[in-house]
Amino acid sequence: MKKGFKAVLSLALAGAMIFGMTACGGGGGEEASGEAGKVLNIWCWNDEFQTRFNDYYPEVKEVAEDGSTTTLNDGTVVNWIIEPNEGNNYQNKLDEALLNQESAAADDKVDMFLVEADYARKYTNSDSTMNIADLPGVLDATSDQYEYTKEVVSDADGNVKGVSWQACPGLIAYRRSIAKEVLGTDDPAAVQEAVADWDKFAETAQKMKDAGYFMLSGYDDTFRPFYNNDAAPFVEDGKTLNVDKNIMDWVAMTKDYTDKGYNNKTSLWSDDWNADQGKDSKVFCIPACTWEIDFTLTGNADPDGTKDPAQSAWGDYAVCVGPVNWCWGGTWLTAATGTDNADLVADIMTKMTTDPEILNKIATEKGDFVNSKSVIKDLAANYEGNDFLGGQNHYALLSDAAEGLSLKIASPYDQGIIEKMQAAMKDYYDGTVDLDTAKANFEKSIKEIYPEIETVNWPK
Amino acid sequence: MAGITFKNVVKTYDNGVTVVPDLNLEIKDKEFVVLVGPSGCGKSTTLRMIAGLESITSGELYIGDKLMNAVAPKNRNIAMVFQNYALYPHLTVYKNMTFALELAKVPKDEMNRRVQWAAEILGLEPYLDRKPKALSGGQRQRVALGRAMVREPEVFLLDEPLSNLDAKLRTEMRSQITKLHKKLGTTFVYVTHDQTEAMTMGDRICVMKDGVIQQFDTPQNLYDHPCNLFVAGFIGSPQMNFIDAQVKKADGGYALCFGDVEIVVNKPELAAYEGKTVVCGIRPEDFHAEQQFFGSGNVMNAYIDLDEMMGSESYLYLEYAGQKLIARVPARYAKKAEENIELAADVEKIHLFDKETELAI
Amino acid sequence: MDKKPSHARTVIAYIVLIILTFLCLFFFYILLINCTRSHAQIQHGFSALPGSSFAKNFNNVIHDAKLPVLSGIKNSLIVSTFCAILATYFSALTAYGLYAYNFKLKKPAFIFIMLILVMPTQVSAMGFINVITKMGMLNTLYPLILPSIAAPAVFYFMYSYMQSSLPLELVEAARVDGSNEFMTFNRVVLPIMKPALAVQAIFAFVQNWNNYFLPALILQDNSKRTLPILIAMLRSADFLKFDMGKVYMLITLAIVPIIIVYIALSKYIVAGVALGGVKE
Amino acid sequence: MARKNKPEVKEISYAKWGYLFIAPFFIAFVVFQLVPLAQTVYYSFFEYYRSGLTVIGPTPVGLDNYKELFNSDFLKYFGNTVILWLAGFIPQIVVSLLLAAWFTDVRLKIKGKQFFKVVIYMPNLIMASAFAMLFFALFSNNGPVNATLVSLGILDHPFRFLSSVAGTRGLVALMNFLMWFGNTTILLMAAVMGISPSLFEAAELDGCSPRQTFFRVTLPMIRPILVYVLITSMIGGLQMFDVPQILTNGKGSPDRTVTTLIMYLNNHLFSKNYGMAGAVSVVLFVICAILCLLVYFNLNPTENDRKIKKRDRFKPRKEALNG
Repeated sequence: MKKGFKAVLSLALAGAMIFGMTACGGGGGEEASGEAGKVLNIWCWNDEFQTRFNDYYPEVKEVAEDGSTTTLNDGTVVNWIIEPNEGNNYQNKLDEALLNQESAAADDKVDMFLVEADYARKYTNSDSTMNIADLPGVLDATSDQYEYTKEVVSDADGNVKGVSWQACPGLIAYRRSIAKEVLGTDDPAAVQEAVADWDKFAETAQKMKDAGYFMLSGYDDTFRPFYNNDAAPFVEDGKTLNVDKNIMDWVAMTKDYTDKGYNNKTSLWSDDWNADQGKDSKVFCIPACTWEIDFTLTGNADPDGTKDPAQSAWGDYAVCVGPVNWCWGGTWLTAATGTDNADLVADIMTKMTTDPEILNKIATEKGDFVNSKSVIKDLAANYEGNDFLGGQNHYALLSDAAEGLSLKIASPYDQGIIEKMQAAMKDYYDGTVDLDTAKANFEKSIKEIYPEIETVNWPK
Repeated sequence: MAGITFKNVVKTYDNGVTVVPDLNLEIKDKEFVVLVGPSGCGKSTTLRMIAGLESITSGELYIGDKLMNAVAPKNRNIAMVFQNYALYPHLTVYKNMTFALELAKVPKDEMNRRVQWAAEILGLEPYLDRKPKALSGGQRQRVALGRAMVREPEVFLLDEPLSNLDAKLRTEMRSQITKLHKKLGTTFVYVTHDQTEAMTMGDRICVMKDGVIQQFDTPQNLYDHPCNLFVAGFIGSPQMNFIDAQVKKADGGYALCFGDVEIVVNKPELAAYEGKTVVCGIRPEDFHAEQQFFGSGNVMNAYIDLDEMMGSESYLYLEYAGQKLIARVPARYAKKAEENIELAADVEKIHLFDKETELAI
Repeated sequence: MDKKPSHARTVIAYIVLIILTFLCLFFFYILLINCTRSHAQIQHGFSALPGSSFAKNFNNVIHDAKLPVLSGIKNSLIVSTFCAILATYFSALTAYGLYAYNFKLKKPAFIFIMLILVMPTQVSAMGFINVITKMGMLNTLYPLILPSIAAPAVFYFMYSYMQSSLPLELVEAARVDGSNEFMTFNRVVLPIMKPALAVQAIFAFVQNWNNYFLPALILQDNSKRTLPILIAMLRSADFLKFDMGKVYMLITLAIVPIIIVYIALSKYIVAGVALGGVKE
Repeated sequence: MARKNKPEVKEISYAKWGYLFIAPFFIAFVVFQLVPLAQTVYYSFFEYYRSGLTVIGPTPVGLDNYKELFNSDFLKYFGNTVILWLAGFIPQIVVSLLLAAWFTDVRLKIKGKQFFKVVIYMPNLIMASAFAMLFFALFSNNGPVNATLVSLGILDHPFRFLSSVAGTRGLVALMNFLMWFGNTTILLMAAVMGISPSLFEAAELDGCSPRQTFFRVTLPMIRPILVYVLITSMIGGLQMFDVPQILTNGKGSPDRTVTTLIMYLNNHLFSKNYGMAGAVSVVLFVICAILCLLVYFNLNPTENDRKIKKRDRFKPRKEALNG
């Protein structure tokens, strides 16, 4: 009886398994349906590069209706894999894919993936990204690009591992109508005068408050200008995290601004932060870098795309450099090691980040600050002005500023660190906790997200 | 004084069904009245109206001399024993019996005294610390009784309390309850569908049908002088035989003729029925095989369909003149099935009923 | 009986009931209203009247590659349906095994199941991910379906239902009639268990339709994701930016199918829940 | 089984079918829960996580993970979980008992019972993540709820629900309450209806007011169901994740006062820190076991039937007897 019973038992198990497998065979789902041609998998965290690629890359034949794939003239299907950035989600999913890059089937391999400044170093220092030098004809085409955009994606021994089509100098975008009402003029030079340094910035903020306006929308708006001018990266040895004095200045200033009612107590990307860029918002200005103008500001200022100053804040914005030089983010294209379409990747890189004619179109139509000195010089001279910014030629303002930019302070962990710093400090600004508790909360969340970081040092 | 009086009481349920059309009933103090009748005859509803568990659609109910219509059950000084005992399963026997007293804020030692008194009468001392589910049916029934007793109510209401017990226990409990009534001296209102319980326990019995009182009288009167066909058929087991008989004038009264039997009875009232048929009621025990009962014309020779030997006597299921009859005969006269037997009806014990009105003549 | 106090209690009862009904329905009312309004309208503020951009929002959501709603619904349906089937069938089978047969390990087996009944499944999540990765099932729907064969809560319901409504004589009668054990189970026991099976199938379906914790850890790429994950992705900043109309629309798509099924079957479901209450 | 010496008595034993029928359940349990649980416990004694693209291999570190766990805020998160559970559970039980009493009280004759039952049960079916997302959208600083409150003049400026500790916790508790009170009400109603009506009549005859009947008869009678609801709700409470996770997008903000145990576990799992995740899981496992045994034994009525409580015992006092 014993032996027979075991056989029956294993039969039942097998039965259960098979029953389970066949039953949801359908669950497997089939791979992206591409015709015979190769498949190009591009990983990114939003559709910024995707829109520019679909609009300006010459080889594009047609774009799928739901925007998930783009088909090129030679039949290759570009498969866009989009994962949100927040909470390291993009990085975790990307790491998962890169880790089993070898075992993945040809069409599943990651071919190209985008990185942001905050975690560029994590990938450029690893061997998951190819040397741009190995890609035919790409490196020398980047001679005209701004130095800082190459510096941040070079690995320890100087090989450039990524290219970007844009540089992102930071600036202050302000409401012309409010400037006229409070400062008497909306001329960028005069407004720059009023915000030339942080003291003047505070004076103007007080004026705004007296006039019933907020100087800023959220707590995190002024983070980047401070962070970008830190003395050193957050983490250098992979074990200790040094919080720069600059960051604590930002904390002190923001707490002061909150208590004085200079800001509207919102958080970056929250829906009331977006609403503060709308037509009837009481917020005077928002520190924004060039990609933000097209990607966030335009969308929020004119949600229904009317392009009509009467119905929206279209044309009511203008820009000036602001108290300090800073830059934020930017998107770098990197080629994944082991990609099966290396030359196509190379061609995309050269065209999208160095072809002057494409870059010019991106700059004029999308308002990006493109990563080509010559194109920028030409725009600074004779660009008739950005309609959204009420006809202002912001390129003239920024062309020399871009030369001095630097991202040497970037570290592989910045995405997580900045996010956790902002979250922890929010409770402090709200008055829910005191500074020490906020610091302690920051350290706890760092321990969860980056186990390898053991100690966190705060400036005296 | 805890008599109970119903004056033109009507009970109609929400769905419009009138269960008790127009009840007029008077129960004297300390009396043991039994409400009996087929199921759905309104006897339980009547009891529940006394308890206050059913609202009275119209008419007046008095306990003692107080109008009770709007009085809450707890203020009517009555106690009730439910058919399924309704003991609190989560409380011990002791707590079950003191539950009402605690609510009535009876002092502790008074409570103990009453429980001890009731436990002694009902023989429940060994079980006071047990939970109901650890008791037998009989014991549970006695706890239900005890719970009612300790409240020393003016009126004791019992809703078919014996129906869940086995036959032997039922006979034993019948006598216990009757003894209890004598001991407590309170008014008892007892509902049952079992006519033997009614006959043995009640001082007076109220036979009900469709909410209407058929007859309210002592057991003996009900047995001997049923006022209508229904009461006659209901009281007595096995049931009375009903035979359609022709009424003919005969010397010394009127003759009831059925089959080849002619029984002469001198009942002047029969004058009105001459030539018509009347229902003639004869109880099984009133058929006799003894010779002294054999008069002229009242002997019938019936065929025995089936005989049920009960020990001291036997029930004979007869067929005579196309009608089915039952006779109860002492064992020594009994005969086997498929034989014939000569029987004579005891003339004094014959009941006569009008065929249309079903009333006694 | 004294009429006055119970009248007052009825009034209080109705007031409380109305407040609770308001609490239960108010949020869905706003949801349904806002999913018909455009982003700008929503930002302006609350309005009790529906807007006109239901179709626009619906299109936006359907055609948004980042939020593959249709594949989300498909995946959720597959997982929930198969979980419901496996959970109810195998729980009934196990309950029957323990109810109708006695064997040496019967008591320990029952106690063992009662112990795991109270143990939350998240506790073994970490090991679970490792095990299914080694089995090559990461990023597939199988690991969300197969474990529901062992559903202690469903088992407990089936077991107590059997105790109350499956007389063993039936099984013996079937044996006398010559049907083997497995056939008896499928042809005699299951039909009797139909009310319990139906109710538990609905509960298992709803539970898996709403499950977020494990799927979020297991399903990596968009085409495999179930609805709760898509909604959770909505919460992260990148999506909120532009269109609250889309947000409300997606939530509606996630909730409305279950509500429709519920309203259609509400009598059975409510009775089913009540069934659970009369176990003792 | 020891070989019996006398010849094998050929009686039909169905035992093997019993084993066969319960086999799939136990196999699925072993494969999908027991082995993973064993692995979880095993890895909890290792430092094993992935930092970016490099995997820091499993190196045994003994109890370091547990040490680190206890000087982290684990107890605070346990506190959060219990607070969030109780804040939702207590109103749930109170309201459910109230509704069950009212619905089953024949005196009150509440009309439209079926409608109310259908409505109050509906939130239970809603996806927790969708509910949380809906609440996030509704209770955001310039969301509809604030707009309504301000326009009705109840508030002069929008109340920042998600920035206040009480606000966020209140929302989580409200959601849990709404999602579960319908289910509990229906369960309790069924239990109350299971009590034989003559008990209520007996209680009424004994002089109980509706309130006394509820506390002295109804409540004790439905105790088994109350124990069942308490245990299942406690398990649900310990597993609370979807609602707080999505409402605060995993941050448990403000000040991590809404971070529950499973959220803490999820943070470690998400950043692939298997060592710490293992440790958290094991401690959670132990807590669950203790709580369940605690509740199971001292609240389950059938167990303590035999030892009748002291004050119930009847004391026959000789002198009180006067026959």
